[in-house]
Amino acid sequence: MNTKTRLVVGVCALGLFLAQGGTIWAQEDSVVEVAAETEEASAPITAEITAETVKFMVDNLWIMLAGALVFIMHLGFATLESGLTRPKNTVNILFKNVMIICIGLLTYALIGFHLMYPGEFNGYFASSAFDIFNNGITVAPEDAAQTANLTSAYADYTWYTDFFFQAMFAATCATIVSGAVAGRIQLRSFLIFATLFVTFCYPITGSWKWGGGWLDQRGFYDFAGSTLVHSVGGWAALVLAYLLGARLGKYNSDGTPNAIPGSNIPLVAIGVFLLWFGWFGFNGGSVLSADPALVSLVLVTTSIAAAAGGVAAGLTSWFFGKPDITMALNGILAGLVGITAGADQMSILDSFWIGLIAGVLVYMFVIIIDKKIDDPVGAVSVHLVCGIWGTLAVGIFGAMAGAEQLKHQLVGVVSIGAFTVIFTLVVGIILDKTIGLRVGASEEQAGLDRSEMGMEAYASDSVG
Amino acid sequence: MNTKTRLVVGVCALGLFLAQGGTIWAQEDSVVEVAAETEEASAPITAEITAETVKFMVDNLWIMLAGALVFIMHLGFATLESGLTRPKNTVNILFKNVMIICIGLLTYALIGFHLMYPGEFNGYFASSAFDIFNNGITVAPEDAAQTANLTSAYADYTWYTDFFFQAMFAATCATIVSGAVAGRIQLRSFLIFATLFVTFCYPITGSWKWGGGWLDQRGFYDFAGSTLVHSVGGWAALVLAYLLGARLGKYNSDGTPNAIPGSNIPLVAIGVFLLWFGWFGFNGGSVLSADPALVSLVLVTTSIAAAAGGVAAGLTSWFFGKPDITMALNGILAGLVGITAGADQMSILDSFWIGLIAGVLVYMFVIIIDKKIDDPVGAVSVHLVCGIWGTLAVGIFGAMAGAEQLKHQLVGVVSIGAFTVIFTLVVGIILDKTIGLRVGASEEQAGLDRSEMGMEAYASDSVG
Amino acid sequence: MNTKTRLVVGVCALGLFLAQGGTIWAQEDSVVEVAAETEEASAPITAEITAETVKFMVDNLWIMLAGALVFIMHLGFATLESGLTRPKNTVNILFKNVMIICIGLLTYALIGFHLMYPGEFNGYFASSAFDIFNNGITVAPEDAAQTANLTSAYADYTWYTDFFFQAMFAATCATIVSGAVAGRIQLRSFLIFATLFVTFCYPITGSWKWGGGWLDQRGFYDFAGSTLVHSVGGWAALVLAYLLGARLGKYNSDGTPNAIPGSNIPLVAIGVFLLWFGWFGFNGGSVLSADPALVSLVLVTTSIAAAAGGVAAGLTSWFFGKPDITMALNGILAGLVGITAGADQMSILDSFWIGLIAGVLVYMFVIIIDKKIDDPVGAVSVHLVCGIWGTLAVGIFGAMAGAEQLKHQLVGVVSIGAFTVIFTLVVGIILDKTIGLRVGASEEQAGLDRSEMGMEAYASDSVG
Amino acid sequence: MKKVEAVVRPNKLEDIKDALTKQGVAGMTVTEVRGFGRQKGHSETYRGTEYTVDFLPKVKIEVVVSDDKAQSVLDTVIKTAQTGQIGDGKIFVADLDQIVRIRTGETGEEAV
Amino acid sequence: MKKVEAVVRPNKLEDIKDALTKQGVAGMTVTEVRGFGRQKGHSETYRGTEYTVDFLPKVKIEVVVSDDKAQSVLDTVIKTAQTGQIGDGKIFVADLDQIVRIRTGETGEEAV
Amino acid sequence: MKKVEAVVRPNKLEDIKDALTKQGVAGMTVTEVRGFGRQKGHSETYRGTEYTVDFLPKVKIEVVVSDDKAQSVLDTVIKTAQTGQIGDGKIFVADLDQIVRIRTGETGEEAV
Ligand SMILES: Nc1ncnc2c1ncn2[C@@H]1O[C@H](COP(=O)(O)OP(=O)(O)O)[C@@H](O)[C@H]1O
Ligand SMILES: Nc1ncnc2c1ncn2[C@@H]1O[C@H](COP(=O)(O)OP(=O)(O)O)[C@@H](O)[C@H]1O
Ligand SMILES: Nc1ncnc2c1ncn2[C@@H]1O[C@H](COP(=O)(O)OP(=O)(O)O)[C@@H](O)[C@H]1O
Repeated sequence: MNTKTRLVVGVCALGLFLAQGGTIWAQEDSVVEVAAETEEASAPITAEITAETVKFMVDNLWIMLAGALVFIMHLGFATLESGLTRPKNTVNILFKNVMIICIGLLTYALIGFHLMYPGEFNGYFASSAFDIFNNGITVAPEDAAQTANLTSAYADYTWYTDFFFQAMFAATCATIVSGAVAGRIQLRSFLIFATLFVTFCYPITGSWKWGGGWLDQRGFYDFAGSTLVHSVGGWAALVLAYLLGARLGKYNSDGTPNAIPGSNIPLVAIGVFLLWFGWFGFNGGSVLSADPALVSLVLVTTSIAAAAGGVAAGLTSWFFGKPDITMALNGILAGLVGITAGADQMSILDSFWIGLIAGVLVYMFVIIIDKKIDDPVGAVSVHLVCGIWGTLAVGIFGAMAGAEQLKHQLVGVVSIGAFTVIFTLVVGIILDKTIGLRVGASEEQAGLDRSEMGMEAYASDSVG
Repeated sequence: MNTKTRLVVGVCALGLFLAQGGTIWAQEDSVVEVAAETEEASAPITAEITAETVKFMVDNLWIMLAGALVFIMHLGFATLESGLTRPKNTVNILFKNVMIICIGLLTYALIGFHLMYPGEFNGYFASSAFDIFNNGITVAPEDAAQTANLTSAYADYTWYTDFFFQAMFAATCATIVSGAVAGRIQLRSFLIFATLFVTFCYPITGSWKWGGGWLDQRGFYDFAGSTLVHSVGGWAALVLAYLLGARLGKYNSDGTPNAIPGSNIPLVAIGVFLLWFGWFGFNGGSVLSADPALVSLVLVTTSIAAAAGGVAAGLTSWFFGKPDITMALNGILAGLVGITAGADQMSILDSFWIGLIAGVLVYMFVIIIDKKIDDPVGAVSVHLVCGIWGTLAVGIFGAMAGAEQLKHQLVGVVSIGAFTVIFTLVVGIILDKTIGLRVGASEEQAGLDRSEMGMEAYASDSVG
Repeated sequence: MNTKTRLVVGVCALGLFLAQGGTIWAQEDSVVEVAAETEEASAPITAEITAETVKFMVDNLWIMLAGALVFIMHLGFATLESGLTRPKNTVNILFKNVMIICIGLLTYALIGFHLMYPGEFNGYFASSAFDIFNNGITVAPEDAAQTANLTSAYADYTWYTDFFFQAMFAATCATIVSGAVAGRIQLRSFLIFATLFVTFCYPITGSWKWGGGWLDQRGFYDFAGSTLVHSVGGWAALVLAYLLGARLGKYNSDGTPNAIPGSNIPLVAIGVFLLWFGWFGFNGGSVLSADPALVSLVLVTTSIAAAAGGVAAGLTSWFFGKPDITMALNGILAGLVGITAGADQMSILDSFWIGLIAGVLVYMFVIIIDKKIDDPVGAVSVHLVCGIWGTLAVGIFGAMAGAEQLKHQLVGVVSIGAFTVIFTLVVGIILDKTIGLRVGASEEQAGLDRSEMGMEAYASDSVG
Repeated sequence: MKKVEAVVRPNKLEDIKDALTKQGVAGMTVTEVRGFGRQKGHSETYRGTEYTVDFLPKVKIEVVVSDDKAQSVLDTVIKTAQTGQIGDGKIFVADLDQIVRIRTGETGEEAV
Repeated sequence: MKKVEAVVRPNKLEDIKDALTKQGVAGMTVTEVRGFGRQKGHSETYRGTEYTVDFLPKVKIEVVVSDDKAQSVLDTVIKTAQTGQIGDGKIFVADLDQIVRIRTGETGEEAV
Repeated sequence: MKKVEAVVRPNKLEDIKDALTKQGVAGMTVTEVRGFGRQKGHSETYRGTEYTVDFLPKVKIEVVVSDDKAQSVLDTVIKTAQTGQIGDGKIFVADLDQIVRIRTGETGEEAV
């Protein structure tokens, strides 16, 4: 307790000190700051209510809600992954998912958002992007220019809304990885990787397109992130799963794979339904306004692709044996990932085909990949394979279809893939050589919940 | 793998072929199409922002959100039903719920929506309703007239939003059935039935009222579907459960019922809370605009009825024994179903009484029905009994109360019930005579998860 | 069945009688009522659509959605608490959570809302507040003045929306208590306590600030309820847990505590994610309008504090042993409770520190409190300790920081705490002396699910 | 005293319990187990990968009875659990040295 | 060697384990079981339908000890598990032919 | 006939099953149990409070074989389950009076 007390007192003191510093420092321009935050920012709206200011309110409301929907995807990933892995690793995988969203939000506020969006990386390290102690976590509107960030002068939404939506997005990217490496990665190595990934890798490749960078200028199109979010997460999942090797017992001595059934199928279903629900915000919010025609089109293409993917994967698995619910659920995710790149460019029939093909692809690739790489939740098949498929589909189906566009899409897929693979390889190998990537064999056999977490996911009443 | 590869290649080729066809064909009027979808449709809004266009945005936003809320009801049904049935049938029931929403969305896009809403069925098969390859899944705005479908000229929401909301609604109807037939129906028979049900039965009876058909003209009132959705689902549940017969072991040789306790009560609670949450969209969205007075009244009547139903069923079960959480939860659903027909017509006190009576009714009918018909989740008591109660309540309580209205309500209940019963009987008997409705006794005893799905819902670490 | 039939007939008859009475009585001014509810209330909006009316729609829409989000927090509490307690008490705790929201909504409509908001309690029992049969559950707009309650003349939202949002809030307060007393309190005693608590205690202290009472006038600030909701719930949790004593087996004869691990960690994670999700409505809705700058600021401060709390508690537990997911999850809640009092007053950096300190505090206090008081879910540490911390933080961090404000905050914390403690003590002791607070030892050992509920949470297939 | 241990199909438990109770058996203990015998497991597909489910769920019923009653218990279990299909299960009978009723401390036949 | 098998109330497990460990018992195996004896199940209502819960949750503790220690283990279990209420449970003692410690391959008394 | 009861590490189950099947063992019954022996539990922290996990998860494999095969079954289990670390488990062998195949009613060696 002594150490603990000291720790707590220390942290509190530090906080108070900084806060006082902050308060004092804020005193200087507190008139501006407080006003900006509470009165004046909203002043223009209450002062004169015009159709424009109200439209700004509606657009902003939708993007905030979309951010909340994307947030709930993190719960979807958490339950999906813990349902598809064994009970002895459940607490571990939940902990990873919980930490990723927390860490992701903080580092995205500190660095990622600045790196990605004002497109600072495109300006090659312009100073302000890394002036993290002033612009960093604070993100407060300190002067008149920044106060404007809270009005429609900034966009169809406020600067804060922008951060809220984008930060929720960013963290999903890292969460994709956690399922593929379940059951054998060291917790600390994973958390370090995920932090670096969401802080640097995702914002850098993201800035190439959404930050207005070179891919954007070349004509690459990725509406809501089939490539920028999903295949980026998928590549990292593939590389890390490869570096780690398979779970013990996954492959027989002759190289044939064993099935390691998921521990809780209702959790898997809960996860996929929540992901679909969240995807309404993921894709619908990517319209970046509440434009009725576009957002409603996007919600319909998203749903039809998900439905087609689910039906395709479910029926395909049935055709080749028994109806496999985990395949049907992966098929829904496949359809969602597939439509993401062009959700605003497709007719309903296009989105049906994109989802259908994604559902078949995910069925095939889950089986193919399982022969060599141990990916317990099918993250590579869902996010990488269908992420690529969806990105290319923008050149094949819908309003932008054409050979030229297909080439742009390919360039995007390859360049972003290459960067991500290299980033993951470098960080992964460094971690492996230093603190190690993988837990010991006996820890793995006992289960990470026992060895790393010291807790069981499902305790019974009677037996301690 | 060879067959698999061929299948996949085939599907992809087909998709690409159709897509190319589609693209080429779209080329002709691509100027119109693309423009309609991305630029021009939103053009009128960005061109001149008036209070009217912004009101359209708000209304449309609310209906889109309501659609998303109705979507999450499918997760609610999935967890509710898998919690109330035995663990050996959990994967099976989850698969059914997952497939229904997927299939439902697709067939509703193909046929159901056209059949129900433009009221084509009322026009007795006007050609365009079945011109499914042009108007069908495509639903793209191909000409000027249809571009208007994306503006307020169509309604307070876009054509796509309309589809999104109504399609989510339609699928709930089929999901109601799956709980009542749990544990003994063949998967394929159920899926065929559900597909036909959501494609034909629901849209046809639905068009009588919401498509502006004969019941609507007579004065029948059903705000959000106590009859059109819930009792339709409930009738089908009753008839199919009757055709199937009870689960083995449900009744003793002397005809007395045995209790077959649910396997996972937390899942049941999750299900009911999510259904209540989704019902805010189900009833609130049925206002079909974001009208502050009406939508907020509806949210309050909905909540009060749910609360009264929960308290009534919970206390009643306590009064006759021990407090039964599954009854309390069914009572909440009973209150929700009961208020649905008149949620916009009731005072708060009315909604309290409607919910309270629904809660007592559901307690009584769960017990009564259980004596003869095996309905594991109480679908008939909740959706049929309280659906009828709620529909009649419009003639007894609230703004429309009166003998005349009560008569209209009765006509609606009976006519829609009769159609649904006949539809279900015909399809059910045909299925029974052909591929069979029910699984074999040994499959049933082993559990559908083992026999039909080849997967366990809850796998443990150690024993294969 | 005879008694049952009689009961049901009785209830129905009573309902019909009252309804008829209501209808007849409503007949007199039905022109006003129906009109108010369906046509005229929305008439001003459809009549002339101005930017003002549309702004009213947006604001109202957001508060309605925020109410729905707060509603889902009840599911969060239900799963959190059932995951952290033993399987033999799961049904019991779910029943409590289900009943609280139902009862809470009804009594809040009957009494609480009137007591708290028009600030009637501040007017010391002005007659109308307790004229519950006219103003009570009915809450119908009976005359012109009340019809105005459905327009922007009332607020930025309708009277119904106000009730919807505030009622969802109120019930959370009682739910906080249920976790702390899990596993040993009599169901009926708990329900009586919770009903009185949500009907009287919460609205009375609430009216001191949000009803415009004396604390409000003195300058006490509590944006969304760190004190008014969370510490009020936390004090009641502390007092009741103290009155009840610990669960059998919690403490050894030498007074050292034993760990009683939670039964279902995925449910705990689901609960916390849903609570965070709901908190977007809890804090974001407390802006009481859809003001883009303020609401988006609040969503960001809320998220950053949650993330900081989760990281702080997670890492602290890791530092002192193994990474404890229940601590990380409690840390997220701690951050959320902490930021609630000043979510609209803080910069992002402030909210980071508030969350961080809350996370460390919750870690420390869970351990300290566990030495003496048995609080299975950490409700006291999360809601009381961090509720106080968050309230004081308004005087330390952010736009209002200052010694004067800190004093106001202290006065609020102490006065509201004192009232709540006395209320809980009095009601608790009376219950203890009359019907008893605690179940018998053998009931407790068998588990409340067996002894009080007669149902198991997780039934298996084979063994009855 | 004998301990009769029967491994049977889970869905036969109710019937066996009823039959034994009717015949005066005063107690039994039931465990959920998994096993295989002649009835081998079967091959399943999980996410496209075949695997064999070697063990099928069974229920183990343990009944302790006095020596003279052992045979009738055996007969009852056989009669009730038999379907004629493989997978019906097995019965093992073993001798017990001693048996104690904890509540009273009675031992031997008294304690059954 | 003897195998002492005690079926007891779940909440007595901790105490029994502590008592036996103190007395030098080197190992034990615990299984969650359900059972009935004099303590019959009780009737419950699920969704309005009555049913009998025949089997109550118990814990089966298996302890293998050398012949001479069997009685003292018996006594300890009886003392610790007894509440005097029906449902206290039962103890069965059987003889073992052989016992092996897998790690070392030791057999007999050595292996206990 | 002998009943060979082995309490082993859960992750050894597959291997033991394969080895025994290869050797012609016709059936077995598996139960999830918890236990301790030389391998004591370890202390954990739950929400800051230390507690000891006394029992570790094990798997109990019961194999009934004719007397002559008992030793070879024993040997196979030892060979397959041994890692040399404490926690490898134990094997208990007991004599059976009788054994019945329910499906056919066969008894004795026939029924194994
Ligand atoms: N030799 C054995 N040793 C232990 N348990 C056995 C043995 N044989 C069968 N069992 C148990 O009995 C159950 C039923 O076996 P079953 O397939 O009916 O056997 P058979 O038809 O060979 O008699 C098995 O699942 C297993 O649990
Ligand atoms: N004859 C028996 N055979 C097998 N198990 C028994 C027998 N009698 C009792 N048990 C087990 O012991 C447990 C406790 O029995 P209890 O009701 O205390 O028995 P009694 O009071 O008859 O001694 C039962 O739940 C059951 O698991
Ligand atoms: N004396 C015993 N009685 C019953 N079970 C035992 C006994 N000793 C060991 N076991 C069982 O064997 C398992 C493995 O024991 P282990 O620690 O390997 O024993 P040791 O090293 O002492 O031989 C234990 O978890 C327990 O289930």
